[in-house]
Amino acid sequence: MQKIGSEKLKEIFIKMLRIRAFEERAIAEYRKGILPGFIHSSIGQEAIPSSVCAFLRDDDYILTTHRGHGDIIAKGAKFDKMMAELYAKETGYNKGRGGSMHIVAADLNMLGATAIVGAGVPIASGVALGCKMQNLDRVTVCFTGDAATCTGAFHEGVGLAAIWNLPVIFVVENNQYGMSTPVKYYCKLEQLSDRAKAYGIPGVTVDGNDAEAIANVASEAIDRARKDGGPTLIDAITYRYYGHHMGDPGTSYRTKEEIEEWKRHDPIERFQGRLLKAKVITKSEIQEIQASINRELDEAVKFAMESPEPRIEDALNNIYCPSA
Amino acid sequence: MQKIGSEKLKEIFIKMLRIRAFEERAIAEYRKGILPGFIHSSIGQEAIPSSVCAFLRDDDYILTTHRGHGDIIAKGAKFDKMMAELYAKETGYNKGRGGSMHIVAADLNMLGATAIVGAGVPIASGVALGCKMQNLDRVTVCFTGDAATCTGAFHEGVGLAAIWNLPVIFVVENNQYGMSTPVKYYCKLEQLSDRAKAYGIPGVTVDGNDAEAIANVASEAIDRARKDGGPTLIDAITYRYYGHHMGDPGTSYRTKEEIEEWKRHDPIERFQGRLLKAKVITKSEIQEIQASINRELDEAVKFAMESPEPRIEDALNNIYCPSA
Amino acid sequence: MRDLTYREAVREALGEELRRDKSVFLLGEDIAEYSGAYKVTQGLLEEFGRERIRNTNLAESAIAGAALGAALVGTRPVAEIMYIDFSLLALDQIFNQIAKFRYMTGGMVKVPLVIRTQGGGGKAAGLHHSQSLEALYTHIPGLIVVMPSTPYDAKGLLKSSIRDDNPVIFIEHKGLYNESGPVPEEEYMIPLGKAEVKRQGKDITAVAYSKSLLLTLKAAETLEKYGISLEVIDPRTLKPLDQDTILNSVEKTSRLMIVHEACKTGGFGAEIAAIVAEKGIDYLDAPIKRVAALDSPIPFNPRLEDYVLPNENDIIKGAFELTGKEIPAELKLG
Amino acid sequence: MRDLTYREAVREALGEELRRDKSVFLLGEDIAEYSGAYKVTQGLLEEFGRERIRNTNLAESAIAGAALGAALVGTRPVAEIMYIDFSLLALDQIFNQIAKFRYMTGGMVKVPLVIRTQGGGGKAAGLHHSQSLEALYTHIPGLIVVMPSTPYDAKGLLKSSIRDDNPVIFIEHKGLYNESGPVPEEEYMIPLGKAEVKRQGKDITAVAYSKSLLLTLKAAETLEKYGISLEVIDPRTLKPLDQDTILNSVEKTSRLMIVHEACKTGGFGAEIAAIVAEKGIDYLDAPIKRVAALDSPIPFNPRLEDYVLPNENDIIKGAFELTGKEIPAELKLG
Ligand SMILES: Cc1ncc(C[n+]2csc(CCOP(=O)(O)OP(=O)(O)O)c2C)c(N)n1
Ligand SMILES: Cc1ncc(C[n+]2csc(CCOP(=O)(O)OP(=O)(O)O)c2C)c(N)n1
Ligand SMILES: [Mg+2]
Ligand SMILES: [Mg+2]
Repeated sequence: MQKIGSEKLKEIFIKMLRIRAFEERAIAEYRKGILPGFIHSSIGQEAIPSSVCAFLRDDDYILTTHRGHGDIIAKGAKFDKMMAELYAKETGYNKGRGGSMHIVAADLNMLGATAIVGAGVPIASGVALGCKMQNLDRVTVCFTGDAATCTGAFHEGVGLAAIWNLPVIFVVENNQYGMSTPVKYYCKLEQLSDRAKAYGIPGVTVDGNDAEAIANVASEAIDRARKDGGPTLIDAITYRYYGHHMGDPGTSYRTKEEIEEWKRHDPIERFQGRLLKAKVITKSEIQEIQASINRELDEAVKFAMESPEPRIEDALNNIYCPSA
Repeated sequence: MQKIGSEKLKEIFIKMLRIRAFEERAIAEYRKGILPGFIHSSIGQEAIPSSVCAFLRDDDYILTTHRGHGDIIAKGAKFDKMMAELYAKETGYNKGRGGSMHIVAADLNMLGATAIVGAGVPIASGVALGCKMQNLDRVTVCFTGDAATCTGAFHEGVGLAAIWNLPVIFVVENNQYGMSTPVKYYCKLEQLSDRAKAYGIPGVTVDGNDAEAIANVASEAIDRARKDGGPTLIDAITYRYYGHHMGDPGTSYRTKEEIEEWKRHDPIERFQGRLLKAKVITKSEIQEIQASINRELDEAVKFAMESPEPRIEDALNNIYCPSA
Repeated sequence: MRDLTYREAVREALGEELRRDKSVFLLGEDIAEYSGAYKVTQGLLEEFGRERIRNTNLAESAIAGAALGAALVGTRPVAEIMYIDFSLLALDQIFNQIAKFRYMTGGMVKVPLVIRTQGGGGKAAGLHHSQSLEALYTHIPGLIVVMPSTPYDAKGLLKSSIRDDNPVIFIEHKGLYNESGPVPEEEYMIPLGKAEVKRQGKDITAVAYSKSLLLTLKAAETLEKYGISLEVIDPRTLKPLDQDTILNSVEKTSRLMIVHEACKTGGFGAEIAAIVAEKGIDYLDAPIKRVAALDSPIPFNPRLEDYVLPNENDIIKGAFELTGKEIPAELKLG
Repeated sequence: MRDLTYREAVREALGEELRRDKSVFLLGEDIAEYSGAYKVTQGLLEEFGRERIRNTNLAESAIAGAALGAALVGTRPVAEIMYIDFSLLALDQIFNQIAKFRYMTGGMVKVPLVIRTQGGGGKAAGLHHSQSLEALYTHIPGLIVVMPSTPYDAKGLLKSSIRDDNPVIFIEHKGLYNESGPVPEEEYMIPLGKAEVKRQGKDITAVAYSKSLLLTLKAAETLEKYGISLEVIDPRTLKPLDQDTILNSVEKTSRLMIVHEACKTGGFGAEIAAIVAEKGIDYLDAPIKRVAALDSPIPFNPRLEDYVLPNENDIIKGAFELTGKEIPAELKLG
C-alpha cells in the first residue's frame, strides 16, 4: 500500500465489485435460459483487469478474449449496453451482432474480443504500432488467457511488438487451465512469464488474486510502455470458479477441493479485508456501492429486455462500409 | 578432439566436402541456365548438417527447408538422384515434381524439405511422436533457418515437442539473415537459443563453423533424445556466402567486408587445418576424396542430363494414392 | 436396428477403429477428460488411455502438422480441430503440407490421416464458431472431403476415412450431434466418393449435404403435398464428387437445386452448378437454383442468424420457383 | 502515353499514395532493402524511410494482424504477403478477424487496409510458390478481392484499394511483373467492382482475369482468323463481382467460357458459371466451359507445369468446342 494512493485502491476495488456483480447477474440471466450463445465467466479473476485498467487513460486501448466481460467493464463499459449485447439486442455494444465473446466498445478504445484464442495478440501489436506511428502516447493492453501463450499468433504478435519496441502490454489472465487442460500439462515452465525470455522483453509473474501486487506491476509496465520502453509480459495467476463456460461444470478436470481452496483466496475478499483494515473504505460505503451496482444492473437487465431486436431488414448492413 | 574419434571426424569432413562440391556444381549448372526454379545455396554452412548427421543412425529421421541440399547430403542422399531432381527429371528423388526446395528421400528417412518457412517444425514433432508411439528409439532432427524461429509454426511445434518430451532436435542453421533481414533486427536476444527458455527445454548456441563444437553439442542432444530425455534446440551460428538464392547478389543488405570476414572463418578450411595437424587425414587423401567426389558429380550431372523428363501422361499420378 | 445419435455414431466409429488397429490414435484440444466441445470422444480416454487419446497444446498448426509427421512414419492419426473456424489456423499445414506431400514425393509416401472437425450455425455461437467452410477444402487437390448427414453415414464414412491412405477432412455439424437414426450393430463401411439418393423424386434434383440434407428432406415432404416431387441426393463425399449420380438425376428431373449452409458466393454449390452447366446443361428446363446462406458473417442474434442461414422455407420457395408454380398462400412463406 | 511494366505501375501507385497520405504505410517481409521478392517496392525505402516501409519479422499472421490493429486506430496499412501460398498462414487473421471486424461491431469501426500479394505459376517455383488461391478469398463476406491484369488496371485499382475503407486483397501475378502497357502520367483511379470489356466480340463471352486475361486476348486473335469472335471480359474485381457486365455479354453471345489459372474444382470460375446458370441460363446456346488448371498441385518440372496450367491452346480448343466447329488441323492443337 505504499505507492498506490487510496483513491486508486478504491477505484480498483469498485471495478472488482462491478465485474463480480455483472458476471453473477449474467449467469443468473443465462440460467433462466434467456441468453443465447455461450457465457464464459471470469468470476474469480476480477483483480487483474481492475488493477491494470486503473492505470490506463481513457484514450489507451485494450483488447480481450472470449472471457472478456471483466476486462471490458474494467475499461469502463456500461452495464446496459453490455447486457443488451448478451441479450443480442440492437442497443448492445455490437448491436446484437457480436455477443458475449465479441464485445467491442470502440468509444472506450476497447477494441474487442476475439473468440479465436491468441488472435488478439498480433492485432494489439498493430494497435500499438498505429499509435506509435501517429506519435500518440497511448498504451495498448492485450488481455489473453494462459493457454493462448501456446498459439502461433501469440508468438508472432509478441515477437513483432518486441522488435518494434511497441507500447503494448500482454496480460496473461492465468487461470491455470485452457478449457480442461492444465497449464502444467501444456507448458513445462516454472512460470509462464518465462515465455518473455524468447523475445527479450520483461516478463513478470504476479499473484493475480492480489490487486495491489498487480497494480504495482501493471503501473510500472504501463509507464514504461508510455515512455517508449517497449512491451511487457505480465503473467497474473488466478482461478476461474466456474467451468470453461456455463455449459461446463468444470469438475471433470479439477477437483472440488482445488476449487474450494482457491475460493479461500478470493481476490475481492482479500482486497476488501485489507482496504477495511487500512480504512480506505468502510463497510457501509461498500454496501452503498453494492446497492448502487445492483440498481444499475436491474436497470441494465430491464433495458436489455425492453430493447428491440435488430431488424431483419438490417441483417446485411455493415458487412462492408460505403466505399470512400 | 577428445570425445570424437578420428573416424567420425573424417566422416564429418568428407560430408562437408561432399556438400560444398555438390553446391558448387549445382550453382555452375544453374548458371548455365539449365536448371529450372530457384537454388538456395548452403555454401558456408556445411559444418552443421555434417556434424549433426554423423551422429544419426540410418533409421533416424531428418527434415529440412528450402536451403536443404546440405542437410540431405549429410543424411546420405545420392548425388545422381539429387542432381536429377534439380534437373526436374523423372529419375530425381521426387521424380521431378518437387525440385530443389522439396527434396524428399524417404528411403533415407529424409522426410523433406518444405518451402514454407517454419512448417517443418510441427511435422518433425509429429514424426518424433510417431516413433515414440511405436516404441522405436529413433531420433528426428529438424533443420530450420534462424528467421524460422519467428514463425507461429515453430512456436507451436516446439511447444508440442516439449510437452510430450519428444525425441526431436531442432537445429537452427543460423546464417544470421532471413532473406535480407538480420537476426539482430527480428530478434532482440543475445542468442537465439534463448528461445528454448520459452518451452523449458535445453537450448544451446554453438559456433556453426566449428565442426567439432557442433559434433559435441549434437551428439549429446541426440543421445538425450534417444534416451527419452526430450527435445533440444541447437542454435549454430554460421554464414551463407551467396545471396538468399542465386538470383540475389546478397549485397544490398550485407557489406562485402562482412562477407569476406566470414569467409576467413570458412568451416571447411578450419576443420581441414585441424585434421591435417592432428594427422587424422593427409593432403593426398583429401585430394583423392575430392577427385572421387568430382567424378561422382560428373556422373551425377551426366545421369541427370540423360535422364528422361516425366511423362505428360503421368502428370496427374500420385495426387491421391489408391484407396486402401 | 437400434438408433444412435450422430454423436454416438462418430464415437462408435472411433472406438471400433482404435480397437481394431493399434496404429490409430486421436489428438486434439481437450479431447481427453473434456471429451471435446461436443462430447464426441467421451469414454475413449478410459478405454484407450492417454497415449492414444492425446490432448495437445492449444495450437492448431501443431495438431495438423504433428498428424502429418506421425502419418508419415506408420501411424494413423485422427486429429480433431474443435471448430472448422479454427482450422483457418492450420491451413498451411493442411493445404500446403498434408495435401501435397504425396504428390511432392512422386508417390513415395502415403499420408493416412483424418482431420475431424465440425461446423455450422444455428446455436448463436457467434461469428467465430458458426461458419461452414467446406468450400475452401474442396478447392485443394490431394484432400478428400467428407460431410455426413446421418448417424449411419457418419459411422460408415468415418471408418472408411480412417482406413483410407489419403488425408481426409471429415466435417461434422454441431446441429446434427443430437439427431438420431438407425445404425446397425454389425460392422459396416461406406465407400468414400459415393453419393446416395436419399429420396426418389421426379420434378427437381436437390443436392444437399450435412444438416441441409435434413432440411431438404423435410421440405420435400411438404412439397410432395403440393405436387412437387424432389429427388434428394446427398453427395456425402464432396471431394471427389460423385458427379454421375447428380447428372443422372438431373437428366431425369431437368431441374437442379443445391442446398448448403455455407455462404452462397464461392460455396460448394457453385461447383455443382458449374459441373451441371458444363456436362448436363441440355437436361435443364429451368435455371439452376442455389439455396445457401446469405453472404454475411454469422450474426450472434438468433433471429438474424436464422435469416442469414437457409431454411426449409427457402427450399420450398425455391422449388416452387423452379417449377413455375405459384406458392399457395396457406404455406405462409412470406 | 508512356509504357510502364506492371511492376512499375504497382510501385508508382504505392509511391503516390504514400506521398499523398501520411497515414499510409507499408509492412511486410523484406520489402525494404530487398524490395520484396519481385522488387516491387524498390526505391520506396529511400524516399519514405524505415518508419513507413517496414520490414516485419517472418510471421504472416503478425503481418495481417498488425495491419488490422493499425487500421483500427487511424492509419492505412498496405501489407505485403510475399506469396499467396504463404497467406494460408494468415487466414485466421484475414478471414476471421479482418473480414468480420466491422460487421461484428455493428458498423462502429472501419478497416481500411490492403493486403498485397502475388500468385500464379509458370516459373518452376514449385508447389509452395505457384498457387492461385483467389477462390478462397472470394468465399468470405467482408473482403474485397482485386486481381488486375494490366499495368493500367494495376495502378488505378491499387490506388482505389488504398483509399477504400474496406479491407482489400490485392492479388498480383508473378508472371505479369515484366509485362508492360500504357499508363498515363496524370493521376487516375479505377473504381472497385467494375468489370471491363477488354475486347468486343459476338460469338463467345470469355471471362478471364489476371494473367489468364492476356492468354485469352491472344487466343482471341487466333480465333478471329478462324471466324470465332470472342468478347473478353476482365472482372478486375472478383468480389464484389460485376455480374451485369458478364450477363449482358452472355445475352449477346449466348456462350460462356471462363478462364483462370486456379484449379478448376472450386475455382472462381465455378461461381461465375453458377451465376450465369442461375440468372442467364436462357441466354445460353451451349454448355458453359471452364478453362482452368487441372486439379493438381503445381509440379516443379516445367513441362508438367505447362501441362497442368491452362494455356492459349486450351482456350482455342474450348472456343471451337463451344461453337461446334471443327478445329483446323493447321492449328496443331493435338
Ligand atoms: C484458436 C482456438 N482454438 C481453440 C479454441 C477453443 N477454446 C476456446 S477457449 C479455449 C481455452 C483458452 O484457454 P486460455 O487461453 O487459458 O483462456 P481461458 O478460457 O482460460 O480464459 C479453447 C481451447 C478457440 N476458441 N480458438
Ligand atoms: C512462411 C513463409 N514466409 C516467407 C517465405 C519467403 N522466404 C523464403 S526463405 C525466407 C527467409 C528464411 O530465413 P531463415 O529461416 O533464416 O532461413 P535461410 O534462408 O536463412 O536459410 C523467406 C522470408 C517463405 N518461404 N515462407
Ligand atoms: Mg486459462
Ligand atoms: Mg537464415
